Amino acid sequence: MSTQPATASTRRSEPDHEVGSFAEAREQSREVPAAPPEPVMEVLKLNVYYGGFHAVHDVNLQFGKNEITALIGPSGCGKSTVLRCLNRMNDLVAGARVEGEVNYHGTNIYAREVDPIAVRTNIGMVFQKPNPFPKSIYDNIAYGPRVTGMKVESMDDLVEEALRGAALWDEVKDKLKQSAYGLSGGQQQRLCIARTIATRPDVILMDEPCSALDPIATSRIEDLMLDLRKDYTIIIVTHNMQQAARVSDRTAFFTARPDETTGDRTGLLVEFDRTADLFARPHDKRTEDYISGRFG
Amino acid sequence: MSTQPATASTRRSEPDHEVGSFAEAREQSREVPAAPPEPVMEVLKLNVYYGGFHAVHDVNLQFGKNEITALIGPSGCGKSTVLRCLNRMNDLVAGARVEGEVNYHGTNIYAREVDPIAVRTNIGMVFQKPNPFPKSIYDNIAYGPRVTGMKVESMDDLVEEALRGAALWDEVKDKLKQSAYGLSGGQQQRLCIARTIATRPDVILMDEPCSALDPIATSRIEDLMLDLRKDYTIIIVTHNMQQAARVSDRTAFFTARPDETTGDRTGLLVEFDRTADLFARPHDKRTEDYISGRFG
Amino acid sequence: MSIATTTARRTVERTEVATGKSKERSPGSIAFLVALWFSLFFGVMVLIVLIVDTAINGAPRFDTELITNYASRVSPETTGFRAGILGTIFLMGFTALFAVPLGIAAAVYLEEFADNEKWYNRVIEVNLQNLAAVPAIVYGLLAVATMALMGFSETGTVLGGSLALALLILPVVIITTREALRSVPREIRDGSLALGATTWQTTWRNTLPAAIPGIATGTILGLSRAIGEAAPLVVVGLAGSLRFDPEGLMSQITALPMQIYSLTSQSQEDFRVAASAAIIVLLVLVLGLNALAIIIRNKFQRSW
Amino acid sequence: GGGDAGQTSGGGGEGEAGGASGSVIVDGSSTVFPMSDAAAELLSEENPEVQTTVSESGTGGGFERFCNGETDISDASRPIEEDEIAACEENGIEYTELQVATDALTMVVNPDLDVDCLTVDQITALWGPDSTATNWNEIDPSFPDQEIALFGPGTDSGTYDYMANDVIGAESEATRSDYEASEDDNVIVQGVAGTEGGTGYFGYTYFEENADSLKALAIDNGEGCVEPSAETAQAGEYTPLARPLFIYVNNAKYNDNAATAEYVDFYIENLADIAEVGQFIPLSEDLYAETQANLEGIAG
Amino acid sequence: MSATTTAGPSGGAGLPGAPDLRRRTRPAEAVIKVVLRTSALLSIAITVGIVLALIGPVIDFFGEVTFGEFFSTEGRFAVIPLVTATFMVTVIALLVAVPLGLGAAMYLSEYASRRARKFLKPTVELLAGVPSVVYGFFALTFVTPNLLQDILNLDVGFTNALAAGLVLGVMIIPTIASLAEDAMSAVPQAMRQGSFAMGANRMQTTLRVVFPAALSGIAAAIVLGLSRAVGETMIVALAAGAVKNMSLDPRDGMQTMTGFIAQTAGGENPVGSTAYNTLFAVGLLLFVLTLIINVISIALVRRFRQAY
Ligand SMILES: Nc1ncnc2c1ncn2[C@@H]1O[C@H](COP(=O)(O)OP(=O)(O)OP(=O)(O)O)[C@@H](O)[C@H]1O
Ligand SMILES: Nc1ncnc2c1ncn2[C@@H]1O[C@H](COP(=O)(O)OP(=O)(O)OP(=O)(O)O)[C@@H](O)[C@H]1O
Ligand SMILES: [Mg+2]
Ligand SMILES: [Mg+2]
Ligand SMILES: O=P([O-])([O-])[O-]
Repeated sequence: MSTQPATASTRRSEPDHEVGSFAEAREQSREVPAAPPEPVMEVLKLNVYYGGFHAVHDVNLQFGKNEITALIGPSGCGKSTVLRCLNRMNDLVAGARVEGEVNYHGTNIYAREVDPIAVRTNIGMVFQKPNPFPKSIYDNIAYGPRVTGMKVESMDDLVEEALRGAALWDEVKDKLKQSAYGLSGGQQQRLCIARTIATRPDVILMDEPCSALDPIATSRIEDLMLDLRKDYTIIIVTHNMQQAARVSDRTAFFTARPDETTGDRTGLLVEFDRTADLFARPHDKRTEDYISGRFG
Repeated sequence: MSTQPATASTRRSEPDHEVGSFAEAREQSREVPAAPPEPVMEVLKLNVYYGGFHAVHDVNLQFGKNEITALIGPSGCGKSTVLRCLNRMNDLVAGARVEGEVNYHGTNIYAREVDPIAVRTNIGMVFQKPNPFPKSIYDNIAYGPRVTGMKVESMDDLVEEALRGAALWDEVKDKLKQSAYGLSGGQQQRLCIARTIATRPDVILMDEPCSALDPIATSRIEDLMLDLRKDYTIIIVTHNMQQAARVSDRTAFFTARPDETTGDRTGLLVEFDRTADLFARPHDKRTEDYISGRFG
Repeated sequence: MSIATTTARRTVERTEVATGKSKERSPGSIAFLVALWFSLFFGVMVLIVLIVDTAINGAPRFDTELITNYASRVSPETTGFRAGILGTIFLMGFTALFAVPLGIAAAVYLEEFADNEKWYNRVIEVNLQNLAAVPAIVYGLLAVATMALMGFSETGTVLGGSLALALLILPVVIITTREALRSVPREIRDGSLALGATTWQTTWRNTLPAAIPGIATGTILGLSRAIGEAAPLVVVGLAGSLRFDPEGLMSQITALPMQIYSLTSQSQEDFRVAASAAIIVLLVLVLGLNALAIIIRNKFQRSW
Repeated sequence: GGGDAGQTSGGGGEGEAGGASGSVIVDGSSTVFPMSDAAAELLSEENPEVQTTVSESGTGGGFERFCNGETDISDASRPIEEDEIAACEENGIEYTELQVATDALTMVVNPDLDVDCLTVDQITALWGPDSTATNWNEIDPSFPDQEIALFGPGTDSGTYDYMANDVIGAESEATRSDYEASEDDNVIVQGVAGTEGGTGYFGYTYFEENADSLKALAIDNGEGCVEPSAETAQAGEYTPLARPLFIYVNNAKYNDNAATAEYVDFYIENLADIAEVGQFIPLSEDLYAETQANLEGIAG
Repeated sequence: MSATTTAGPSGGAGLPGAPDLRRRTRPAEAVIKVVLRTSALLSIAITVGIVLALIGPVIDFFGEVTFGEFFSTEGRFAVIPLVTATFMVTVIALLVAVPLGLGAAMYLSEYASRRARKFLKPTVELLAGVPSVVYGFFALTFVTPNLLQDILNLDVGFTNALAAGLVLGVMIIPTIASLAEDAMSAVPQAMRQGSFAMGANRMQTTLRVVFPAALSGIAAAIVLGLSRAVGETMIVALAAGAVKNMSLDPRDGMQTMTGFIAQTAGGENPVGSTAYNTLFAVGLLLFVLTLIINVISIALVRRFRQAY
């Protein structure tokens, strides 16, 4: 660990070879195979445009079953954009246009005959800011099963199961009929996770699920993710590299490159690897700069 | 650099002693004395309330002349709140109430006979999002001198001087009469800095001045800060620890502690030290956790 | 930390995604959408029927005499609305002159200076919302009382009419101006104040100029409400008939909606035709003002 | 129409014939309004320098302003009343009453209804404040078995007052109130024409215009049924439904303001034409001579 | 880069490091502030003025007429028939305007693209700009004879509450639509995304998430529409009729409070007479009624404002 001084004018020209300083935070709980196993989802030559703006360029990715994949990169590099393409949430953004394929169990979810609503029932999503509905805790959980017309034997059981799954049952079991807004931020976020798993999805997407939470709530959600991995395939966007290191099996690093003519900053995938490898031995200079805190 | 696996359930009980991994990013350009020299500003037992909410508790700080002081800490810990107290911008927030003293060259700026407008002329501020006025570049710079009734020999010279001071002159000298909104984000932010120095302040406050900018723009602003330090006392809030490590002489680490009865998360100062020391040898466990990326 | 107990979870029952049909196009959804379309276009349909019906009735009188002639009782087939149109234009001018500066000043105070925590400022706020819903005719009564208080015995003047209309639209102007001011981002104000500008300097040099499109839109919409009002003008005693052009604040005038109102109770068919044609003129004025407001709003709308 | 607006000048009798300029303010009866308005219009064609404002606040409202000195001329569909005279006296307003036309109320029925003539008592039985009649045969057994549908002007019109006070003469100065009321005579025309047992009342000339869709009733005031017509009204035979219409002229304004004088002179000079435009029955020669004499009296 | 000349405080005292922070007087600003505050207080003056303008004649009125006579169902000064008529017409108007206004609001806020909304919303708002004289004329000459009598074959009077209420309803559609749209647009996008991400379609999202979340704003929109309907004059004066009628049959003509005011103001009663003063008594009652309605609506919004 070197702390030797360098002058401001020269520091940028001195390459820093001690990259991967985060890798120490990485604690692996299991062996991760070299390639994603039984890829549940696969992204092929994905390009996204917002109106005339080219936001994401030629992304290829595979997401392995029961793995946690983290998408990292500086602000505006298109992480959220890519994530939203995975369950067609981008359909709802005016002017957004998607090219390329996103295969889910072999079906391109952008194919004509695919119902985006059915896609979203299978591929759930948790957002950056907890966004419970202005309803009771119970109704928040029951919402998904109700709107999707899921056949449910006992809604009460389903609600309990979902809340247990999100490690929230004990905290809220006595106030199920109260407004979800009475919960703390961390509880609200776990409620949103519970709400998502209540519809029994296959894949869960999470866009910076902890960035609005305090350290304790964050660590609970991280624990929960590791637990949910047993049943679900999880894809998470995070700004916090340590978080990626702590929870994910694989990490994809994105960055944004300004277009030479238009100046648009288009996001692209720089490197995709097992998390341990990416942090310890980045192959790309940009990855190295980013994880060593040179920018971002 | 250890990458040995640890199970999820045990990792939190293993203290990680390899803190200060950021310190390597720290490049000192000069020797920093143990105590702030000729403190330009001094905060004494500062408490801030928003209505009934206790936002900041008992903060004491000194800001040394021609030094850069960074305020860091997780979201909501009151960094911006403290910063806004330093030039009485909090006066403008409905319901905000300040207790304690903020001395500027020995005068408490919260004293009765002090004119908050005079305070702001001496203590300038740069905001998170570049906020140029919807006017021409020239008029943006000339705005401050005009409203404060500064006696100016040649406004053109003053504008040029300020733009040169913010390292923007060469880029905009041919389009001074054009709207400031035509500039890129980074240029807009430097314009805001130029606008601030045009009124010849003594202290410049910056609230996450780079968080909306890309890496290249960020590095230009960082260079500019190091340059401005020659003439100004600078206080900067940043989320980016590497940035604090790169530019600041001293760092104050804040965190938020939930009140036992109300649950309000009140911000407090945990540690204030020379930047090199704070990152290399934090005295407090919370600082250590934060800078090692355990949360935030 | 309690970890989920449902680890023995059954395997996921995937629903087929490539169903070929979309839940967004289920019969219920489509029926709902159709209902919404109907709601949206019902009013517009009524407006079209109204305009077409009136235009057909008034078609024989779409000539220049309609606007250049004074009202005629002797020859109903060439009666015109010159006095009413000019009167309405005068009324609008003075109404704007009274209401706009006052309204902007009040809005600036409430938005930029007043401490919204103070009870009296809240009273003003609630009161404004109330005034916006007070029946127009009541403003006529108020204007009569105000005129008497100011010592004007002459009724039926531009002053009385525009006073009533100004009082009527003042709350609208204040409320829309406040909205326009509010939409100027906080950061712009902060930027100015942080440079040592006073609140007034910030308002005058930054906030107000930035809010001009919104203020203009609100004012025009207020005027377009005032332009069609007949009830308060009846109360302030505007004349039913005169045949000379207004000259100033104390001129006797009549107004277009009043002429229309009085013609609707005439027996001769020619008068009813003229009334229909005059309604089209009035609608053109109203639609013109609204179109102007939309153009201003869309042209100058800023995305901060 | 058209013409330049003249400048307002308060007074000065600078020649009677067409040369005057200034403003004239007329208010009062909405019944007389069409005549005064027509006079203003015809005058403005000859002399646009005279700016006449004609309003229709109603006879009572007009006298209120007139006796306050706010107006120069007040239109009236009835003679001035005691309290109004007192008000004028109190303010020192001297005035002259000029009859300008004759108005005849006409009672109309649906043309299909087999009723042709009503006595004054029958009118009261039909419209009186205490009437509860709902079928024509309650008015007179010889009338058809047909439900009555009443249409009439609202309580604020002079026409209503005329019916209530002068025809029915009720203490309460009111008619029955369970009828379809409208200030718009068209409403009454269409109501009566469209309803089998429909009946209503309004001015004679208004009936003339709609004679093809309505039937006018003759009135029997003890001397046999009298059809409404210009002749019977002028001759005073069509009672009590015919009434005089007036304008009241402020003497001082007439003498001091050339514009007022010109307006009134013009009005009376062209009275027959104006009455025609206003759809009233012109004065008989005798009555016209009387009006001219009264006019000459003002200047004296 | 040299900026040494810009160093140092700008204080007037000249002592480096001890700038002059003393409070300054800014007379121009003080004057401006007084002017601005006076303008704001004008709104209070207007309210007080309205009350004063109404109260004098009302006192005279109640010197002649007893409260009982005023608040009775029959007689020359009875106000209750006017109130029931106002109620009738308003209810009909709301029956038209609430579903259509909310439907339009839902479309604009949840279905229309930004561009479409930019054009559709002002189009709907146009309906509020059509002068009420025009609407009244339309009700009288088209809705009653052509729509109600010919097409729907209803046995309605020439003037009737139904036509007036229907047209009045059309007139307040934009008030309700526009405010309800604002309320629904203010529901955070995150709420919708949450719903869509659960597999809900747009209708479900609109009805089950956005609508309940915006309920307080929607309620306020309806209440404001209500007070517009209560206060509207010319439509009812022309189309509802000019005769006091306690009937609850919408096919009958009936006179509303505003209709009465318009008729009395334009009528024959001498100023100052008891009959004329009824105008002010009814006007004050109307003012108080709208005041109550608005206070309720404001309280409603305050109380139930969703803190998302
Ligand atoms: N709805 C939209 N319309 C237009 N441009 C958009 C939209 N959403 C995102 N963008 C742009 O697309 C680019 C990628 O955005 P995205 O939100 O995916 O970035 P991100 O990597 O998630 O950033 P962050 O870390 O800040 O969340 C950015 O330049 C952004 O401005
Ligand atoms: N205007 C305000 N009214 C009420 N509460 C406020 C206001 N501004 C800030 N707060 C609260 O005060 C606390 C401190 O806020 P502050 O903005 O100072 O935090 P911060 O450290 O700057 O956070 P961030 O890193 O997110 O900018 C937070 O809990 C915040 O919710
Ligand atoms: Mg994102
Ligand atoms: Mg902050
Ligand atoms: O206006 P009136 O003739 O009915 O008094």
